Amino acid sequence: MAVTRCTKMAYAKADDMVFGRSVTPVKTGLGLEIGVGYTTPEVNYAPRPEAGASKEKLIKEYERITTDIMERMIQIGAPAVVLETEHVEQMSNHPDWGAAVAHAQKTIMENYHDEYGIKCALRHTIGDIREDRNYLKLRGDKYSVLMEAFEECAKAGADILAIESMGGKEVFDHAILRNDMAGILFGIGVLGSMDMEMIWQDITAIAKKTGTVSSGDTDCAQANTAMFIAGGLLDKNLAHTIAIIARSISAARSLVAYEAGAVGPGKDCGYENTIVKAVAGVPIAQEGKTSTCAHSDLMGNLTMQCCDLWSNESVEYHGEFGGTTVQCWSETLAYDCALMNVALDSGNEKILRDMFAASDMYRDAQGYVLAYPNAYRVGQAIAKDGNDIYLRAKNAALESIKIVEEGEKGKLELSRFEANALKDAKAAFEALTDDKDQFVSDCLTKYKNEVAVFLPENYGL
Amino acid sequence: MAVTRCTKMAYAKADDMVFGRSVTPVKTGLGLEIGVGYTTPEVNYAPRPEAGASKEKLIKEYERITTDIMERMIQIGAPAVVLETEHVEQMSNHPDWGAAVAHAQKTIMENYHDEYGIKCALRHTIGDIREDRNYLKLRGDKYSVLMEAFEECAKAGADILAIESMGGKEVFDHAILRNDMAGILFGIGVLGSMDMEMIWQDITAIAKKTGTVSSGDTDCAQANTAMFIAGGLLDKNLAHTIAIIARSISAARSLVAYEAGAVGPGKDCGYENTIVKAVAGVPIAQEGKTSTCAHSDLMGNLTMQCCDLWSNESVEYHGEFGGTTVQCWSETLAYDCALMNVALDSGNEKILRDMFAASDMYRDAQGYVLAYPNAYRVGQAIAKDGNDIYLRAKNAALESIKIVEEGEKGKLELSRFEANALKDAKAAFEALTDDKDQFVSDCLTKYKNEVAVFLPENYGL
Amino acid sequence: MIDINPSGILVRYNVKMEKKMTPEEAAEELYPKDPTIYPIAKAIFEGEEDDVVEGLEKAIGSGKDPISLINGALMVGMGVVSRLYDEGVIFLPNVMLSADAMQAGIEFCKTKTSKVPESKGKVVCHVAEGDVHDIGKNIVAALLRANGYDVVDLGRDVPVDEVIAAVEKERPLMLTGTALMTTTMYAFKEINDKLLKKGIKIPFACGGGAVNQDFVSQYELGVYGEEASDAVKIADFIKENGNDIAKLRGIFHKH
Amino acid sequence: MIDINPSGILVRYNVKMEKKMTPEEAAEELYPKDPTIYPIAKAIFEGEEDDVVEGLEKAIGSGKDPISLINGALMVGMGVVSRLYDEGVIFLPNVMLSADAMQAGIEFCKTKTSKVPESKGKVVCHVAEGDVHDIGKNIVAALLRANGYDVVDLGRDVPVDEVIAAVEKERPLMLTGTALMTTTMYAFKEINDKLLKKGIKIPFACGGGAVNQDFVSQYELGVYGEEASDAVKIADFIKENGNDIAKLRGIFHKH
Ligand code: B12
Ligand code: B12
Repeated sequence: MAVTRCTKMAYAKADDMVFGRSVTPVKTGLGLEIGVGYTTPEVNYAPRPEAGASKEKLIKEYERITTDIMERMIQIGAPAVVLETEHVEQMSNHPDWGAAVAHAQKTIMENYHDEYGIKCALRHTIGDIREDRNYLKLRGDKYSVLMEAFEECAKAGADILAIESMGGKEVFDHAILRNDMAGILFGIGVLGSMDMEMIWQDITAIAKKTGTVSSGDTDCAQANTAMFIAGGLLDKNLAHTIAIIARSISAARSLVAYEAGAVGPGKDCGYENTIVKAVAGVPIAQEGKTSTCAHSDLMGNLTMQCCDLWSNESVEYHGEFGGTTVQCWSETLAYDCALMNVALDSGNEKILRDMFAASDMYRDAQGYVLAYPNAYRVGQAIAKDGNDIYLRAKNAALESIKIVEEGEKGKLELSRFEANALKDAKAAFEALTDDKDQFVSDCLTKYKNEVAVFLPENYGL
Repeated sequence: MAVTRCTKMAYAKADDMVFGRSVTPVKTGLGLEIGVGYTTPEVNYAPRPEAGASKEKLIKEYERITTDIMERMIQIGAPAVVLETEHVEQMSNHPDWGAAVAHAQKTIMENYHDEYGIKCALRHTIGDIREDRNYLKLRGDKYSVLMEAFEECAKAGADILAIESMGGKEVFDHAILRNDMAGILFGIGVLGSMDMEMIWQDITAIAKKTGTVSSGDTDCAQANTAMFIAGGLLDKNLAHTIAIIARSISAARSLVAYEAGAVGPGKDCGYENTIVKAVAGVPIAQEGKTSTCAHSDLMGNLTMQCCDLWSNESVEYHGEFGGTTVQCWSETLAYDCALMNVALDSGNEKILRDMFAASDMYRDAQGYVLAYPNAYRVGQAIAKDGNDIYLRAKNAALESIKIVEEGEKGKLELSRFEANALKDAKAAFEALTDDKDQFVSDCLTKYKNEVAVFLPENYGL
Repeated sequence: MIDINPSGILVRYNVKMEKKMTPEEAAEELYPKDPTIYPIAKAIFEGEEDDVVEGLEKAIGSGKDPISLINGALMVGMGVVSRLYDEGVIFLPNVMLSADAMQAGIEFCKTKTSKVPESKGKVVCHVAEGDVHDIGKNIVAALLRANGYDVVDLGRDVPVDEVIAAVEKERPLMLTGTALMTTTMYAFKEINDKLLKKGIKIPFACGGGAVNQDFVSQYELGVYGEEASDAVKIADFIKENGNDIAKLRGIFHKH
Repeated sequence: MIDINPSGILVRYNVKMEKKMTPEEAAEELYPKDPTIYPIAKAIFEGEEDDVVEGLEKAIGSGKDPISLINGALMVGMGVVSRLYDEGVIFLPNVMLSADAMQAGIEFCKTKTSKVPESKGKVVCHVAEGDVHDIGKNIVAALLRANGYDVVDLGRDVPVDEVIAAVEKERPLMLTGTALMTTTMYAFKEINDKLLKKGIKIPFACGGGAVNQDFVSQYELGVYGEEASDAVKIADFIKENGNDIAKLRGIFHKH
């Protein structure tokens, strides 16, 4: 597979982007289309702790989860649903486990589809198992198991293949706790992008071979870690202005999947997906106010602005008054989607989109940059130097800084702390070279020294 | 306190009704206003089972719940929140327990209000404890304890007083499982209304005395029971067309609180509240897509159409990935409210309201009748004979039947089963007398005979 | 109001799935052909007490044994009802009315003989102490009765010791418990422990809004049931396969 | 885009609550006045390793004991950092950089003497077996170190037996565990049981995304901590009040 860099925007202007529609929709699973004019709930779940005890127990658990969700969707009249199974480690390390789960789930989904005609698809997100206790092991034996897991799950019934890959994380982890901008850029923008280039060509080949969908990657390992560490308004572990810079850089990284042949839907936890959609035109999953079961963010509505699938990220399977958790959350998602679908059907999608965005764009710097008109601008900064993974990532960082600065002159309030962190970051990025090779060689020296667990051979360096 | 019957509509036309605004707003708690142009999340919760073991444990549990919610609201920047404590039986049977909980919660809320300026209020919903193992005991000793519970909680810090009263339930329970229309009408429309007339004059007097808010009642005991038994689209315990008739009748009943001096906000689980708001102009709480933790309904978005408070109904307190359940659900509610508040701020509230309604008005007969233009019509049918609690309830039933029949000619599909149940119900209601006394006397004879646990003296009959 | 095409927003699966046959047609196919039995079964299905009694009178007049009519006619009619309810052709109120009619029929038969009718087995039902939510329990009891079980209904808000006493006295096939509140369902554990102390090991089927499978799995005798009709299925299973709780859980614990 | 007035939609509580003083001003008020100590404490606060070492060199040159400088200067500077972090004046990266600088300072002092510095106590930290989420643990370890504890960091994905062996060897004040997955946190129970079998009763502070108080309450040694800084508070409490787990739970179990 060749890699074709994105150097142009898929959308002529930001205002053309809406939820439920994408430039290049995707057909998958049992009658489902993504991005053709309606949004669909994507339900995520984690097995109960005890369920990991054996392969049989795990399969049983996923069968229950699957039945519960399908049943509830029928009970409330939802026309479509996607299930996402994020592998627990056993399922990827033993590809036959993952495949058995995919098969069990798909069988149940087929029964519901046959009986009720409900449109549905199954996403399997393979765990990035290329890590041992001390080091990332991105290449070698574990890589083969990883690819085997993709292939076995695809053959067994998974319709949509995804991963949250970890390239660059060892450097990023060190850098993010130290406000080290070069390290953040190197970890996400350079190392992450390089690793993705490798895996996404291979995943796409597997998808082609198995007739499944090569869907995409998110920068969970890095941009989401930053977002989580930044936390809520009163948390004091990381400036939110730094978290949004990491996020903007991650768009340049996550784009690589599509350049290597993936077609979407981009995974839910990629808060960078609006930017990615602007550049690549692929459908995307998003999460926000209906994934509070999994985490808290400051853009609960905003993330709906351009989503094609709408997800709860993850919830542990257990009982509530209203049914099991997967039933409760899938129902809430389905109503959120119904609202968006009404808007699409009645021609009100743009006004609803704008209300989603307005709800959170002043809540903090992250929402401000990710609001679709600003996200579009970050996309432009990336596409402008689309052929240079370093430069485009740096552009993204600088553009996001510029956007926040502009925001501060308007309705976006920043704390003094956030403003200072932004200023320092700006200086750091402006001091960086424009030359990729120079940057990489500087970083190699620096991080081989500072980060004990950083092994350049993971990236063929 | 006198009872002033509603014989006119508070709103000149259905289109005047929106979420976040009511004809007669309510000021309460710490800086909060309800119905003046913004919506506010109302968070509900149930203590963990073990917490009931002692008074101390229970207080501690509610302290934790309160802190968790307030903390999360601050973390995401929510401007306001209401907490609703639905008494567990111990708290109403021992008014000092309820009062101690109210005090503990209010103290925490005051601290947050002082520190951050967050607007907030505390609703206590006293349990209707007027019941022993075999019979309703609506009058007598238990009634005194009930009123004491209201007064003690009000004095101890509760801002908003509510109850879900049970008058008429013994007859209703029998009737609903037998498609007995007269019994449903008698239980909800007559007995329920009579009991409410008594208790709401007394609660209002207590509210006046304590400077708190006499807020309202819902027909949880009857209309919600019907809705729950009716269940989802594939459930087969009760026709949804019958459930909506019970619901429409319940509006005539729940209105009595306001006629007896209550001022709102009507409680969340009153799906009849849109009708009540149309007639009485009071602010209302509602629940729907963000109360899936508590139950499933078929109008997740629709119920937002005219809400002033937006609630999760109830969730057991425990941990999830994203925090404790009360944190997860309060956050989701807060974003829902942010969306509505954006709409209000930008003048888009009517289009958003219409999208909420459109999402579910064809999902089943219940949503169809409760869609605000139709709900308004049911309100008119009630107000027309507002002085006759029987006739107005019967009117409500007949109007709802008419609305569903009209719907069926348009986009509302009914199953043959639902249509038949509707036809039979229509015949039953049309066969009923217009004379209240006649009806009551017929029913007394019938239900004294059929329902062993029905004691007319509960209603002074 | 805005105008939408609901077909893209929602699917009325109930309308889509509705059986072609009307309930009456479906029932007609299931009634026994015997001309003395047929009208009784049909009257049960229609929930017409008077017609049931009338049919029974005629059948007894023509020489049928009152007790045998209970199983041979009333229960057969009820069998039609239960089956069509299970298949989603008819709804609960039909079952309730039929069950009322069947009770009337049984009472009538009893007055016509000194023999004691045999039941499929005894079940003790109750709602947990402190809990007044009893509609679920009422449905459970009605469905059990409709399926030929002898139900001892202790009502709601039943003290633990009263449950134990009833079980000791009645020695039922199984015990059912309903709870809709997290604060009341803990009584089930106590009941379990007290039963075990007394060496009584019968399945304790538990359900109701607050109750979930994880909770019920925590005590030895517990079997979780989601739907009221599961109570009947659990009882039937016990009658046929004995009261092995692990096996029961294997079938009824679906979550 | 539509135009709104955000003030009715949301409140930027962080902006609203921000302390009037800049971090530097706040720190300035807290530095010790002693002119040999002051520059070291300040260099710690600023996270400048070189300045720390330079300050130490000067102080040692002027006759100060290297070991006493650890507690008397480095830890004092770090105390300023910890306090301002607790008060919300500075953020974690500052703490990390200061902690790095302090480590450099301690290493430097050690080269200047043969005496062994005394620590506040030993803590063993680890991430549960099967779990690679280690940022939370890294923060915990950094904050503990910053507060003068001697941290034995076993890393992530640590087999149960390795944890037990480390505890047996190190005999720490407490053990910490981090887990972010429901499937990995069960290792904590195993650790608990194995420690108890060996008669080791030390507090086992547990935290991380998946872990919650209810879970941690299920095993005897467990103490739940929500924030990384709670690990320090738990350790401090143990040092001052002993390792009574019930008491610890009384304070730290907030849910
Ligand atoms: C970042 C992240 C990752 C990164 C981790 C990077 C790293 N070096 O840690 C990467 C990408 C590697 C990753 C991988 C995976 N992840 Co992950 N990940 C997350 C995410 C988004 C944020 C976690 C985080 O860093 N939070 C910020 C840190 C600072 O918080 P923390 O660790 O909780 O620590 C804080 C407190 O808890 C406390 N604390 C921590 N420990 C202790 C100890 C004590 C004693 C005390 C007092 C306090 C304390 O201090 C900290 C600050 O206050 C979470 C989402 C979530 N809701 O948590 C998912 C999440 C944990 N991951 C999840 C999953 C499923 C995975 C994968 C299996 C995904 C996959 N299919 O590949 C793999 C796991 C591989 C493995 N075998 O472990 C799930 C787990 C679900 C489950 N079953 O339980 C989560 C919950 C996401 C979700 N909602 O689905 N993930
Ligand atoms: C109707 C209702 C009432 C009615 C009950 C009428 C009646 N006669 O039962 C009234 C108004 C009296 C009432 C009162 C109260 N209620 Co109430 N009520 C409800 C509601 C809305 C619906 C319950 C219902 O009837 N469902 C329909 C029936 C048919 O379902 P079911 O009983 O679960 O039974 C089905 C299955 O579970 C199964 N089943 C039942 N039992 C068994 C047994 C076996 C063996 C098997 C196999 C199956 C099975 O069969 C049935 C059909 O398939 C629920 C909401 C909810 N989410 O459940 C709240 C709810 C149960 N109530 C609640 C509360 C708090 C109360 C009050 C304390 C309120 C107050 N503050 O006054 C009081 C309780 C007083 C008391 N001491 O008990 C809470 C409980 C929360 C908690 N802590 O656990 C709930 C969950 C509402 C909420 N979300 O907050 N309530």
